[in-house]
Amino acid sequence: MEHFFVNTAHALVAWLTGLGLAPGWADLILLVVQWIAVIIIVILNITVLIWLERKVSGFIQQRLGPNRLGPFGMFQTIADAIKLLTKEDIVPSQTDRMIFKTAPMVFIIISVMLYVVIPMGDGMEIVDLNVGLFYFISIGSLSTIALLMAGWGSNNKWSLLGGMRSVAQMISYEIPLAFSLLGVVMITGSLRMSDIVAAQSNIWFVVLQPIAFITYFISATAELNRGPFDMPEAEQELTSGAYTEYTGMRWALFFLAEYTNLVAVSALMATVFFGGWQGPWLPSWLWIIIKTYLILNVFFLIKWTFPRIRMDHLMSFSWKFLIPVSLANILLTGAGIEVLMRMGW
Amino acid sequence: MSLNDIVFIALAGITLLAALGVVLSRNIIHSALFLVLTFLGVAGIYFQLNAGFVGLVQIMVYAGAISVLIIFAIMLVMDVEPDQTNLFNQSTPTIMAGGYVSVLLAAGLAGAIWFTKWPLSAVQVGDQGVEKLAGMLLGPYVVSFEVAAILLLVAVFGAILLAKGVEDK
Amino acid sequence: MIGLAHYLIFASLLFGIGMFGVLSKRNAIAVLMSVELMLNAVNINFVAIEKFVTPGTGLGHTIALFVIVVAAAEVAVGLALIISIYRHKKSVNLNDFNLLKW
Amino acid sequence: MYGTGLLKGLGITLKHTFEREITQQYPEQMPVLPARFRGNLQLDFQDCIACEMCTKVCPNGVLSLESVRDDKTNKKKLMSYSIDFQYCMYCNFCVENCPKHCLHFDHNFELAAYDRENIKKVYQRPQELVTDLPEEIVAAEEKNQKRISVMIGALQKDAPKILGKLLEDEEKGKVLAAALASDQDKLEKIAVMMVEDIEKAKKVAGALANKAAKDHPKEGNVVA
Repeated sequence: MEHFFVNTAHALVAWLTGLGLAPGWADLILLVVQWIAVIIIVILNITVLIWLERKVSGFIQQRLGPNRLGPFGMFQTIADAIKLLTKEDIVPSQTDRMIFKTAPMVFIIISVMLYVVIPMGDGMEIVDLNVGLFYFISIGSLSTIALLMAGWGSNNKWSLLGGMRSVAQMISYEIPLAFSLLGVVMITGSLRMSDIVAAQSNIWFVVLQPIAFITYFISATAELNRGPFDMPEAEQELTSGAYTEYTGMRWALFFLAEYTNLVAVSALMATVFFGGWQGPWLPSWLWIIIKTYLILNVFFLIKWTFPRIRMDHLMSFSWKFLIPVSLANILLTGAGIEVLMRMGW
Repeated sequence: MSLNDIVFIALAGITLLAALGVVLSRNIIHSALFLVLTFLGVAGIYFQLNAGFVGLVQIMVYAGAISVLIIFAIMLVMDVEPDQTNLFNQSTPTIMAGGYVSVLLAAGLAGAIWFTKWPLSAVQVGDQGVEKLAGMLLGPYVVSFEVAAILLLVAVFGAILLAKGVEDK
Repeated sequence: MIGLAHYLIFASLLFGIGMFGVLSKRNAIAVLMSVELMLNAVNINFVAIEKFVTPGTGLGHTIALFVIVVAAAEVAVGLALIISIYRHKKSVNLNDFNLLKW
Repeated sequence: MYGTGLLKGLGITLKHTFEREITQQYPEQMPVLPARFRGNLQLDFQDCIACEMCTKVCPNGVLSLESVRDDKTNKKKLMSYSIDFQYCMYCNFCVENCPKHCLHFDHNFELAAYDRENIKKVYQRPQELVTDLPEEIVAAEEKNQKRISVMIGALQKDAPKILGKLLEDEEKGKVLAAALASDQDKLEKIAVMMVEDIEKAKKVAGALANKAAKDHPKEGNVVA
């Protein structure tokens, strides 16, 4: 059970090379297969996740949530997807067509690219980059472009305002996000994901780096444009911001990409702060799924508990509180490492 | 042709086309988005050259931050029809001269590069990650590193002061 | 077989495109973007030479990082200047910036 | 300390997550309504003395009734009672003012209907109570019924002629007869109207004839 996926991958490569393919090409094919598998898993996962969020939000408000289609309403998301697929695809006449049409695709591509470095189990990274963590941060920073494209391309004041807001917010919160991960990197001494997981075999980094964890959690929520930081969508003020003009499948792509980002950030959080795939008894890939889902539930709880905060408060919270705190955390971590090294650890 | 060659040709083609898009677009927002594509293509070239960290810095700083800065600035100074924001100079001689100089320069450089005997190293080293870079930046180049940090700080202050303007008292 | 020369020629083509933009564009921001293209072309040279001529030293990567830092600073200040000028002249057309004294 | 309020809020939502749902699954699970909930207005036909207290007190003119006077006992007998529910605002005045307590609201709140006609609720005097009426009224009613059935028979037999006479236009009569041949309900309604109120019948028949002419313009020509 433990090495099921790894063994399958090895078998595939062995079979391909047995057919007379050069090892480089076999690896490339394996890479493509892995990526397609990740995309399929992500999309299936998200259908479950959307259902789960609606269910959890229902429970929080003592409702039942979706319960009409299938057992416990599990087919609700599928019905929604069919409805969105069959909807008329409207491109408003005054939009910047090229930008308008490419924005959702860019967004979803970027969010799927995040999964390349996340270890889904023991030895189950698609690519174990030696700068894995940094890859995650810098690819994540690209999604601002997609939102800006959506906001600009729609040729609509609300969309542009929403796009600008989300970009301002995401750029501001990227800094504490990166800084909070730096503490972990300083302890591990590596940006490689497998090293970070291996360094947590004795103690999770959430214990060693509680401040970093909190700053990461807050800035990740803001980075994902999720409540209570969902300023870019802000239905009541901006009629859903950058997504205002989108309908049908284009809108669904945005929605999908947001959830994809959410899962990626949660999986990263599980990897960096909660010991990754390590855990007793169960197979490693099951552990990371369990941890990710627990973190996702915390995200749901937070979204459905707190009211949206004001834009200027949001920005000043990042610049005047989170960044100094995360910088102080780096200083503290450095001092701690130095002291422990002097003491002969 | 190996896989490496195909990847290089594809990346270089995309990058050059996007760079042409930057220069030839009539809409400056399109130019800026083509610029993002160019940056991403160049980052891909870095990855191919076993410089993963530099490529990621390229993505983060250029594609993630500088291009957003440029787009914000464009939105702040835009007041005409979007399709006429990024025109060429009015006088044809200027364009002609510019094109002539650029083609000459690129051709001259390319020729010089092609006919130069480069002192190629026989050693092949893979991606070394950040350890080597850290050693360089915090070892022999630590002063430059600190100066660069101060430069960034000064630039940020200067940019804020310039963009904010002097308030009337 | 792709070697150092191909990378450098690619960089010089990119440099040429950037130069054409600098010389022939009217919009100040477009000129700034073309300058960025040229800086990128130069960076490719550093990284390519690091790989093919001095592998394993990290020298080219270091200089490339410095170039990126300087480019970031340059863009920030340059855009601030453009915005500041725009506020006075209500234009970003470089042909309008022909006065020698403010 | 900062953040304790946030944690408290999270605790509250978490607590509610595991409490029992208070949603009612409406179509399957009917709500438990309070005793004095005002749903549909019901009338006990038998007890009504046609005093018209309810129609007088109703602020929106929802209620109307027809009655006849029994000369022997000098009492009114209710013939029909209609409730035009679309105007009702559930003020309860009718129920409060009914001296015989024969009006009451029940708990049925599913009052939506597809068209306005169906919102109106009409109580006709039930068959077993008809004998309770004064003789001449019963006789008149029987005569009326007879005339209606005769009229229906005649219409079924020779519709174009009768309708032509009614409309004073033979062409129109033919068209209408052709349209009504397949619609027994409408035919009977027109027959009732012709017996009870000839003017109304003329109007309705005219409208129907025009509509029929519009729907099937010059059918004969098309066939030819």
